[in-house]
Amino acid sequence: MADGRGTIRRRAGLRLWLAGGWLALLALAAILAPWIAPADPLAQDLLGGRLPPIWVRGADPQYLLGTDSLGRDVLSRILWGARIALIVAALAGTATALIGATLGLLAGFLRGWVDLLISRLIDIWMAFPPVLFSILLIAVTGPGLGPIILAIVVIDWTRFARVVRAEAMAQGAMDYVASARVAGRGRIGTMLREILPNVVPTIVVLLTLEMGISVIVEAILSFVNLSISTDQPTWGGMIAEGRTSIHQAWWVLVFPLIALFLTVLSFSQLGEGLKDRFDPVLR
Amino acid sequence: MSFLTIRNLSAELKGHGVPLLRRVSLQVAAGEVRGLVGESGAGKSMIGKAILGILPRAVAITGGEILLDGVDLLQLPPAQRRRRIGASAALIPQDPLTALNPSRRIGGQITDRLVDILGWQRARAEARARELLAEVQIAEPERVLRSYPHELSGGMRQRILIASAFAAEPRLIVADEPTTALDVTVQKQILKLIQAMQARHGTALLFVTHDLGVVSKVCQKLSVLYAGMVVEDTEVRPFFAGPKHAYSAALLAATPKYTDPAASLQPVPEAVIEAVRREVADADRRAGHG
Amino acid sequence: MTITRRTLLKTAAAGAAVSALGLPAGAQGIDELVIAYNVNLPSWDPTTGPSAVNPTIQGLYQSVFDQFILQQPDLKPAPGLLTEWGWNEDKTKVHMTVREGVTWHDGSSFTAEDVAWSLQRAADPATGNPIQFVWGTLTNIKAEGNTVTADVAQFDPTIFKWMYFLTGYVLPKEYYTRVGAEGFEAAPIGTGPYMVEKFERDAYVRLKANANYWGGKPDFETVTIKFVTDAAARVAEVESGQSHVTLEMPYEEFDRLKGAMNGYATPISDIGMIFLNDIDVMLDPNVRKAAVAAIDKQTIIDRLLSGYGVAIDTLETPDYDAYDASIKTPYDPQAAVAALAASGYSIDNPVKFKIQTTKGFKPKDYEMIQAIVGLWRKVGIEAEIEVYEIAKHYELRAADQLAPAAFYNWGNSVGDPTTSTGFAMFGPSPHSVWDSQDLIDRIGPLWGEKDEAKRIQGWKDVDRYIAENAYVIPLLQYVQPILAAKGVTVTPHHSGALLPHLMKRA
Amino acid sequence: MRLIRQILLRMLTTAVTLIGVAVIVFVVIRVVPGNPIAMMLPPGATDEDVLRLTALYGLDKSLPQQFLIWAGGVLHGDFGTSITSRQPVLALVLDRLPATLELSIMALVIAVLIGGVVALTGTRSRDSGIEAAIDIGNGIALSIPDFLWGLILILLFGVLLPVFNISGRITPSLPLNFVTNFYLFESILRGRPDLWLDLISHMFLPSLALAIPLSAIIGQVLKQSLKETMHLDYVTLSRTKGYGENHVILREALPNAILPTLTLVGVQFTFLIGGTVIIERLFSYEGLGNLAIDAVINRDLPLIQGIVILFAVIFTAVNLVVDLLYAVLNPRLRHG
Repeated sequence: MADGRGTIRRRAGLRLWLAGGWLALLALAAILAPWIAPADPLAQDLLGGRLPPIWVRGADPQYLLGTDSLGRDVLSRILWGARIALIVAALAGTATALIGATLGLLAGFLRGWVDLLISRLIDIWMAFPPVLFSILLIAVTGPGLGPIILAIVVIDWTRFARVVRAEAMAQGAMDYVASARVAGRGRIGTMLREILPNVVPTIVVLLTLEMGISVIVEAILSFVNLSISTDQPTWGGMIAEGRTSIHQAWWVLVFPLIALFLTVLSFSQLGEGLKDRFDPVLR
Repeated sequence: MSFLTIRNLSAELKGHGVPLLRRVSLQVAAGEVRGLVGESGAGKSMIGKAILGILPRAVAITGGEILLDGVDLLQLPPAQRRRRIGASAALIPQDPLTALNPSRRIGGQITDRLVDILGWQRARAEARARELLAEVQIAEPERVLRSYPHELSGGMRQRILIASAFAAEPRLIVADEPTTALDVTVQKQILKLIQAMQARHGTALLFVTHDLGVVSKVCQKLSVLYAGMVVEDTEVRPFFAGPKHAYSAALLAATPKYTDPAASLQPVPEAVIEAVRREVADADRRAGHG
Repeated sequence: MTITRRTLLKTAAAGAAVSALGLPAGAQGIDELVIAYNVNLPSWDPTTGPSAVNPTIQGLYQSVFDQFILQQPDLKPAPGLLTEWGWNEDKTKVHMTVREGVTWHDGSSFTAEDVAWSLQRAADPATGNPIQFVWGTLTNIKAEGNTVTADVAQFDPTIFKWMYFLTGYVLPKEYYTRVGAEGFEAAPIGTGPYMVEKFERDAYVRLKANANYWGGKPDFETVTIKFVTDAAARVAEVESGQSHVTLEMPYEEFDRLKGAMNGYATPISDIGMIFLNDIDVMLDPNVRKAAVAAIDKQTIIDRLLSGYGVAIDTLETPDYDAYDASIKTPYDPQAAVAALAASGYSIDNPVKFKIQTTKGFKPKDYEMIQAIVGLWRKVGIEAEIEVYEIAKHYELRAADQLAPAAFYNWGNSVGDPTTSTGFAMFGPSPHSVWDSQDLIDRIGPLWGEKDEAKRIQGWKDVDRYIAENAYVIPLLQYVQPILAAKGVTVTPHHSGALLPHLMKRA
Repeated sequence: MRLIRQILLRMLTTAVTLIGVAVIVFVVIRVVPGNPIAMMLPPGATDEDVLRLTALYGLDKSLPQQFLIWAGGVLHGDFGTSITSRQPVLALVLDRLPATLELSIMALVIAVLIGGVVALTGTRSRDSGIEAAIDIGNGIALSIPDFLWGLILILLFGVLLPVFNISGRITPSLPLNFVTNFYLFESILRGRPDLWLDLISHMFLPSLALAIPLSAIIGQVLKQSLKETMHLDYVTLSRTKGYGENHVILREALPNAILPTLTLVGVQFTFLIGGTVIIERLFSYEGLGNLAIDAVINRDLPLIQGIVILFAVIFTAVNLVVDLLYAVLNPRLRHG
């Protein structure tokens, strides 16, 4: 008997398709940046500063989206910035997922003192104000790509741990787990073969959301001037730099903002779409 | 004149054209109990939902009439249809564990319809509730009215739901497999209770079930359903003596007898399935369905 | 109070009016001046703690307290609480005459005793005055009548200059000893042009004009200084009319708004420079000279700072005492390439080193270094930028572990060479980065040089020597942008301090 | 008996959490490069000046020694003195806490209102164009960080059409003789609508900037929970009683859908308080966040320590309140 789910999947499909499309485009841009970027993102032309985008009077055809105050090509910097954004999203997202999910799984399934220990760790960690803690952390490690990823992981692993722990506990109570135990499988074996497959969908959904969050945190850190120190262009850095000349050169801020917004939106819609796909309850 | 008359009721899944009900017609007179029987997925509870206006959003009625006390519900505007159903019909749900709102006290869940829809005074509604709880043999009605669903057993909750259904003296009650979710010992008591309440209140009862055993004890008439189409509409006694339709006979054979539980059960033979499928297809063609 | 429907309507209307009124009335009829200031005021004691050495906060202190000696807008000293001061013949004693008829904000009278006590307190290590090493050179400080005398334990030619520089403030002896540090912090009093009426930390301070200020009552009766640390928010404040005056906004915004408002852009005693550390590649003079010659300071100022900045070739700005216009390090990329070639470097085989800079601490600090790195890349220098916080800069400098090149800004509102070239380039000082012995030998004798003319010429020679050997890369003298509503005229102070009592009604 | 045991256990875990936070922060900020003394060194200071100032602030002792001194002080309410403002840390921090709390509470109220309306409308017209629009709207609200919302709001309501104040917490010229620092609540209690309106005018933009991303989260979770509840039998039964869709959503589904959202709101509230740092900086709102950023920039170690501990206390307190609320609201636990 076909039922209502067909209609829901079709609309979710559209959302998934668009989100996936943008992210694929982004990945392509990041990988091919060296070749497709019209100019070297670091090349400066002090005299060619603040040229408007191509469709505005006084534009220079060579710079499609205009230049920033140092005369660097905005489009190329966005393409190279995509590289950093995806690296941060991928590395920080996966690292957070791995650490958070493992601890969550251990706590949720093994219970006992393991659970007590990990839960206390989660409580302590969540008691730190996230932004303040990351500022302190980066003050210790100094700004850079590694420290930013570390800061994101340190702040957000508790989100994974909490959700996965709850899910593992719920799954653990299910009868199919009891039957697996009866069938003589060891505790770890059960955990990996029985619980993990059911928890994976939640992890995947959380992972995509986490990737979006990582890109946002990088933007926040560069707003507080703690982002990547090298010349490497990042969207967050461009937005922070563009802020001072918003009235004269709005494009320096607006285009990276659109790129950031579309990327984070795609990650969240991807996460929502996957959640619909995996979630049997939705009738 | 029967209180409930359904004529040529058809329904399908929106956008997919998959037929769920095929020109269903049946009547239930006041004081009469009609069984609605069929394998699960045959569409029997869909008919109950159509009458009470609680069809899933993805299902659309494509034809036919549902006359309640002579008025076709399908022609009424939604608000008016709601109020008319609320005033004159009621549902005894299948699973008592999920049919009561966990965060509201029992009393409110019985009196709310009386006060909000029928406009009764609160005191009169509460008296009515106490009176009905006694009628469904619940001890300490005062405590039960103030307690929450999770504090009561499944059987107790089903009694409350039955009381709630009869509270407004509805002219029609749809019982949607009211005993399936209960364990066997409680099923018997609940069946007896429904029978007694129906007889005492003279309500027209549409009893949806897949269990022919229940039908034989409770119903006067029955309709047998296959793939949304009524294949047989008869009195109970002649049916159990010798069902006319091959599918009904096969269905009867596949039902365990209380009298002889050990008898081997024959599943419905393939040939019979083929025959009834063809019959459904012919009926569709005749009615213009491709 | 029972809120009836009518009163609610009335108060809502009143409320709307008030919040509209909350916006200061149009520029014309200003009776209460509102200033959007760029830094918070951590503490009211101008003589101890980090805020005592933070130049940007001195403007707030100078509104409430007086310094021993008044510094005029052009950085030159003038009689303040001291009407006359000097050394004796052989510079073993100092004498100061104290102004009479001055009263503290609480009405008590100001005497020479306050001056003596303030000097003793500054010299006492226990109070934690960061400049104790200077004040400590005066001993046996005594007050008689309206004069104060002291012995010179160790001659410091700039002692009187410190009296209008960091921590050079006179505090009320009787009041301070009575209420103690915490009491003073809660209710500070001074002899300055404004009295503190209400202080809300990190939010605002409301000042009331001091009617009997010895320098004449300031124009504006009440002044509210709002602490708005974010530059864009400050611009929005003046643009929306919620504040009348603000400072330190991006130069682009200054250009945009200076038409509709009164715009002041004055060079101040704060310079941007790149410290060079005598380690690794920086030991090679060719690399240093190439680094200096490759920087087109004027284009950077014109393009990045909208032209607001004065290119400098030594650590002295035009209005400092030891400024020598003849010392020049012109922009000459070919010379830079040639110098690098002499040491075997080229565009294909560039010299590599790390350059550290703050980001967002000074206007366009990070962008300037990016521009310089861009210019360097064109001549064969590949510098990798590392961003650090100002706190980390101080620590690295104190431990002499700065990178080969490190951007920093150096304030020196007294304009004396010792507090600019001196402390920045003199090896033993914890603040210097370049520690080569040749420079130490040249600067050493100047500390105690008694003949002023000889001393200044000595510093000029040191500056020339530094420029020739490119031991440091001076970049520019900062220009401070100030925006004020049409109804307010501001007299900018070259020390960078924004002083409400120098603001008049237009 | 069970309740008391539960409370004792809860107190123990809270104590462990607070001690853990204290130790970690103590170590982290001592490891941070850029010690405060170096920041105080003016031109020309010599090495023994460095030693003198270090001793003055007790930073010359070993780490464990410093911790014991600090912990000893905390036991009788002395959280040390702030290096920059030379005021007792406890007084400074408690003085600024009300501002941040009020801002967070206002942001939470706005977020719950927006989130609630969004969830109910999304449920009322679920699986329709409206719900798709709401999902996209929530996605947008979520994908722009709160400080960028702050920027947009400053430009919109601060400069283009100056309706709201854009910095500070209250107009300085208003006479303010309050006892507590909870200006917003006290102005209501004292019946001072003029002050109240001025406060709202100052707090509205920052709390809205904080509320937008939060309202998206609340809206999405509450909608999901509502939609799941709408499929349950007691909702369908209620429809057969003659009730309309709106009544069914509000009276039957919402009370049960709120519970799971409550724990989320609790957790988000703690993140909210921790997250005001940037917004307070942008709007120059004198709360704890603004104080915290200055403390970190100036390496005011005792002040950082005090602020982080206070955040930890708030976090555990809010969790306690949320758990209690959950038990009270959830009938199953109430008679557990």
